Amino acid sequence: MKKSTQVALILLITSLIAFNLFGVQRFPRPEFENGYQQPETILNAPRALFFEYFDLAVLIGSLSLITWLILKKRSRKAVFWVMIFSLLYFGFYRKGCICPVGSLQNVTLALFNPEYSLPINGIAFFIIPLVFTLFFGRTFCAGVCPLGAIQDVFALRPVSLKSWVQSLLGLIPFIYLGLAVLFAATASDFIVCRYDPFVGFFRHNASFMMFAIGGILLFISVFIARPYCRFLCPYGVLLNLVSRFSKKHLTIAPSACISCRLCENSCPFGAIDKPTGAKFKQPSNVLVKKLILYCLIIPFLMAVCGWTASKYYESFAKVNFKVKLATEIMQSKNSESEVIPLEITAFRSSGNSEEVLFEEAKVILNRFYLGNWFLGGFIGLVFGLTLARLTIIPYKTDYTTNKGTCFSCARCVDYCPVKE
Amino acid sequence: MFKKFDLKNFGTDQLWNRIALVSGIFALLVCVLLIGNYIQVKKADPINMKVINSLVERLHKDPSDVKLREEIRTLDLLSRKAYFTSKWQIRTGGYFVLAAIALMVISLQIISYRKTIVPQLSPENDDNTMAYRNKTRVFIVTGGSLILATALIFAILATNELKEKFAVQEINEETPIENNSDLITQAADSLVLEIIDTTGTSNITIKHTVASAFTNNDSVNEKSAASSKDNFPTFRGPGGNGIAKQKNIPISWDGSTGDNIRWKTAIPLPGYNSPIIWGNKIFVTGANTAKREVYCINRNTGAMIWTVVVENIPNSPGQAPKVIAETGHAAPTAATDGIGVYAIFSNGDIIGLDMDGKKLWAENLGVPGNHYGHSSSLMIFKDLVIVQYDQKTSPKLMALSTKTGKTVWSTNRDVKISWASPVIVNTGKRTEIILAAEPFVASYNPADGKELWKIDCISGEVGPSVAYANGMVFSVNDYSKLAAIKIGADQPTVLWENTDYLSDIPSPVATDKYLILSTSYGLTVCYDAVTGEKYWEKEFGNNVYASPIIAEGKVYLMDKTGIMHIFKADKEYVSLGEPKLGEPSVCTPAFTNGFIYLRGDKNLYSIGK
Amino acid sequence: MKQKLIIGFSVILLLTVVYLIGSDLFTNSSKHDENPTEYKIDKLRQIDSSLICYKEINHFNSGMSKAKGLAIDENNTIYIAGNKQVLLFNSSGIKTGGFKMDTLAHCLAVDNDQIYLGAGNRILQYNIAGEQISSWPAFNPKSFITSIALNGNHIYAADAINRRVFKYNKNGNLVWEIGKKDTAKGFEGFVIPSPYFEVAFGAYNDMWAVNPGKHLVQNFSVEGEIQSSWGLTSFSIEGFSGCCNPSHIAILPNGEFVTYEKGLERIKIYDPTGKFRCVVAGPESFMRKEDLILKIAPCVVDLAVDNEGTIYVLDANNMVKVFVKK
Amino acid sequence: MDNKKLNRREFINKGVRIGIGVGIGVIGYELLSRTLSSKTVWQIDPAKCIQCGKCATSCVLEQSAVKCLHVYQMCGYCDLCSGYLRPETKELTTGAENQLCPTSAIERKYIDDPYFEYHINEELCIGCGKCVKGCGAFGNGSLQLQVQHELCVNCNQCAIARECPSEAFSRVPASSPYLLKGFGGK
Repeated sequence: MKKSTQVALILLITSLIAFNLFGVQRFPRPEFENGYQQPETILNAPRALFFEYFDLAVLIGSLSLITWLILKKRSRKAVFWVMIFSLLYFGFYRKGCICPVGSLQNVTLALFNPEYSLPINGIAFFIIPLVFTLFFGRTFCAGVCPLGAIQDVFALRPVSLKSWVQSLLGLIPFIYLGLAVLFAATASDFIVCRYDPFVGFFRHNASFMMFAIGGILLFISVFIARPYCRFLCPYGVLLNLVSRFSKKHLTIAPSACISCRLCENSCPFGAIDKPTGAKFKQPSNVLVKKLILYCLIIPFLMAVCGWTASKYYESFAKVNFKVKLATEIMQSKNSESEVIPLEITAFRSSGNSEEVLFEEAKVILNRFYLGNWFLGGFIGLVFGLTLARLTIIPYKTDYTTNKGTCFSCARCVDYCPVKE
Repeated sequence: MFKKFDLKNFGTDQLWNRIALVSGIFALLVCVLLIGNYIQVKKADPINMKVINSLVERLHKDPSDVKLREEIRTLDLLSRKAYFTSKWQIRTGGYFVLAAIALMVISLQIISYRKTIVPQLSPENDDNTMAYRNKTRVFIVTGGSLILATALIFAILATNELKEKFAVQEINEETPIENNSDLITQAADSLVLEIIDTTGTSNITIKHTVASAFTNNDSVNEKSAASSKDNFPTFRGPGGNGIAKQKNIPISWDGSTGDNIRWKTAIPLPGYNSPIIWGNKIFVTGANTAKREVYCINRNTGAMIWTVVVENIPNSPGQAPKVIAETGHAAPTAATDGIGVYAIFSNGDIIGLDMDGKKLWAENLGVPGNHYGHSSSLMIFKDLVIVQYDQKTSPKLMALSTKTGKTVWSTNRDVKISWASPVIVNTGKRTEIILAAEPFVASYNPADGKELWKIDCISGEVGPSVAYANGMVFSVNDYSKLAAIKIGADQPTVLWENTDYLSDIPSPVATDKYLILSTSYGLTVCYDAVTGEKYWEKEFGNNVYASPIIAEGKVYLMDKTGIMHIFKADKEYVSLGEPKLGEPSVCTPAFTNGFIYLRGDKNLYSIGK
Repeated sequence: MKQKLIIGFSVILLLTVVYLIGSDLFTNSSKHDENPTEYKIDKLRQIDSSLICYKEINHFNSGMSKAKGLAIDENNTIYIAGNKQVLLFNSSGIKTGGFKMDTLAHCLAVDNDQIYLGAGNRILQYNIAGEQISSWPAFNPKSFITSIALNGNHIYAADAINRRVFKYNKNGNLVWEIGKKDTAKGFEGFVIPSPYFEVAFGAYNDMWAVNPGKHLVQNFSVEGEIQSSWGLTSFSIEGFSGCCNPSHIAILPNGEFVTYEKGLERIKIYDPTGKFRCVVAGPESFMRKEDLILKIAPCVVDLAVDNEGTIYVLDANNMVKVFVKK
Repeated sequence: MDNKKLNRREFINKGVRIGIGVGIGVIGYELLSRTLSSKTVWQIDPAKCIQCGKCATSCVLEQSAVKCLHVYQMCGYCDLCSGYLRPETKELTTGAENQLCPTSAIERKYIDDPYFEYHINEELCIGCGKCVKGCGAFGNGSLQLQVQHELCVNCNQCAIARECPSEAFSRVPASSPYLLKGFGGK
């Protein structure tokens, strides 16, 4: 990789000032008699800010391009090549960081912790794909996201999943999202980044477990297309929700659908809704009854799930470094074991007060308690709404893409006999 | 499309298939090699480092060993080479795998690209939509409720106590601070301004932590109040007030069948003192005329951790004093503050041991002039051991330093001999030591021993300690009376009194609403704490020497035959169980969360699962 | 059928992934791996307790935030310099006086109620009431005075930056400087890698300077001629370890040397010939157990002895610890 | 009737869309109002670093981005360099048995009696911090562990930071990306 842009800085003036407090050179420079020149410590500057903006420009450019290719050109081939580009640029060149999927957590952390602020790039990477999705559907997923791209190239022998399997597995991302938000809001961990399965491939390095997870997912991708996007990705949840209300969206047929059924099995992601026709039309009184039923069930579900989750707040909180440390310190006091973990030794040696640590840990625990209530409530809500959605069958006469789950990959377009 | 070059005509499917196959196999092979390499590196690298290190150590002992030096150099070179080679291998291998997989994917993509799209019509009927949706619903409902049910079960079983534990730890934190300032004070008798400052700050911290721990006006010793979740530091619980904060205390067991008995450990020497608990350690004492011992027992296993024989104490009398059998030589319960454990015996020997049984200090307070035998238990306030020494001549209340055993203060009391233990409570405004002996119930400032108040309301040979709840002190003695004393105002007043049922050994216990009083002849009575109205009385039929303790709103009362009477502290007598220990017992129980510890005549029991 | 198998297999794999992630997140894998490259400094810091021949009898807080220098006068009054002030204590640690000034002094020496302070590149003279008597011009703008000693009518200042000991008379006039390499007289010059450079006077008005880069304590005549030197480079107890050691010395009335060695944090006694005698205090006196493993910053700031042979140690927490013979 | 229904759905869609748009806008505005002008990068605070060796093993990169930096201005050029030589070494030579560095990444060069220059070969340095501890405890502390920004990929959550027992990692502004410790600094 070229580092031509890297600038070698000489030791910063500020640090020189630090050594020269009181106008004294504190470190007696040896008296060299042979004219030896002291070398300077070379400090390489980080990637220049310009390139961060360049990344942003690439993101906007590729998003615009792919949106245009999907909605106007309706070309799967072109989408494929943009996808390859993104895979190479955001994936292998930029090593998978920064990505909108992870930026979700930075945004959460910033929203919950006023003292944390994130650079403009972090905000932009979170918001721009959402805005594009709001207007044009999930074109970001189609070919800009490197995580989607790496799976998509492996989608070689896709089989279609039964819709109930898909619905069931489709609940996982919601839980993952809830957890990611909880851990980010409590400033505990960025779990989406920690368990990003493909970033290891982009960096040619990861722990064995992460390689294994990534490898398994890529292997699954051959048969179940894009498993991470469909059944894990927490950012996908947001895009899914937003996309349902998008202004424009990829359609299978450029004009009216002729219901030829040719596209029925074209979607590897099971995102084509079949026409339901008049026979599933439910009388409105039945619908109202169901609606009332769910209005009662959902709050109950939320309460039960919330209470259940709230009982686990301690196990969740132990993900947080401070809580973990406080717990370990407490255990070490009660146990007679001689082996003291390094963390405790480091903490004690740092001279910080345990009292303060315990106080902080307690605050974090309280946050987790509340957070777990919300998490449980959220999961209950998702379950309830999923059930409700399944009872109500929308009236449909055409083959259409499911605006929520469709990745706008434009595969189905090639199957449609309507070309104009 | 492409005119000159078209993938559709480039190579045959068969060719691409073969390429894909070969590159796939290659990638797999390299992958396996890489994993092997990875495991090897993980294992091998640190070992070499260790070998070299040990060789170098050998060389340091014999610097002239040229051969050894050469060996180290070769080994070092080899291991470093191996390290960097394997790193290189992994890197290169990684690129090979990447390239091979890329090639495989490209060829497979080309094959699929060249396949003409054959739209398939799904054979399934449209009607399935509805069925699928129903199926989905069923699966979500069953799957979801299964998960929820398991989660719920575990949620109910889950104990969340970290928060409280942290609070406990915070309180315990104050001890080192005190130590520190103490050391400073001792070091420089008259103080530099700055030092006073330091002491001042630590005082403020202590006050602060105590205040935060007392949000609900708990009526127990400050320091132990917070630690009560885990520990049971003194007789009748923290502060000696008969209230335990522990939860999930078992209500059924059987000593003869071993049912719900976690362990049982024989205590070598007899003693009527009760177990006390700190962390994983239980302490009891035992003594006969010849020998006095302190025992430390592992709370989880019942194994004896250490035994300390209390001997060679300066001024200790050669002969044990005469005591009656019902008191014995080790009646007072020991006390612990997590730093040390402190025990007193019938001959006036008092000892401070650290948690590992190392002697911190020991002395003899003078053989107590007591015709039954000294029985008042020790209490702890901050870094003081509180000793009630109401003996025949010069009765007094003393506070010894937990660190040195030196008397910090001593207050003479104009009373007759008494066998009651001090009770240390926080009355909201301050912490007081409350004691009962003929002729009065009196309160002392634990910091300096100054008398805070006293009220004449008791007489005779006082055995029961007082009980405190919600601004009320309850004192009782046989052939005297039961008095409910309202404190808080400048002068305490007797709110109500009663002479129907009087106790001479078991101490009463009180909550905000109820006063539970047991008599040594086995009758238990419950009064309204404020009005003195009697709610119920119950005859157990056996003598009772142990004091009742309230935990989770349940009263635990051990009778002399070893039957534990568990009933609700409520308006009605509701028995919750009468489990048998299978061994006579006169000792008050001790608790930790989920467990109860009982001392019988011979054995110490841990009950609970 | 085959398709169903593939789906089933893939779904199970997917759930395995979910399980793996979940279990990794929630199982508290507190793996405390051994560090193969650990530098086991705590082992080096171990001291045979039978070698310890002094005991701590007292300690007191200087009440200063950046205490730097410690000195004791002939009446056993303790002077502590630092944080733009000088404080006086009696031998039991009770503050008896002090004054503020406007510079941070790093070292000081006291004689006849006159206080000489080394503050950067200047020597300042104060009387006990806190009045500045004189301020001598800097010999060199880059100088950094790390130690001052008084003898008779002369003041000796050790300058770590210039690697010189300067001898002044009481009017501030330079008498001589030593430190120049003089191979003819067998003097190699001072090697001073960091600002630890001490000068002290023994009971017989013998002048001693530390050559910390060489682990030597060297004796000079009042004319500045090198007389003798002693010192051994070793991690074992008899020697000096690391670089810039001994970083502080003081000389007892009986001519024995008290040395402080940073890094291993040990204070030791050497007899007048430079033979190791015993240990005053090991690292345990200044460090908690955790610090023994991790702490690498020096714990002792300065040391001094009174005319009864009591050793006073100023530590990095601004505490003075007092040691006497067992 | 279908048309009406369609229109209604369109209307609802539009309403929700505007709602989401406003929501995104509000979040964006809120965050932009306190955004950082510069980006931030990970760095080690040498004052907190305890040289536990996790930097060598926990980085997501195969060669850790944490390297030992040599601040020459602080170096004493000692012959007996406690960052270069093993403790208790008797001979001050470059022999493998005397070298502290497990990968021999420190190069020693004679300058002038008795001074030696020490140079870190970053290709070989694995960032274990052994020399840093040796130099810090016995010497001037001129060897310090720092994240080398030309190597660091600036992960959203630094893997070493998560493992760091002394919480020495933090994000610092990219404009001053190194945290070097002066003498006696805390």
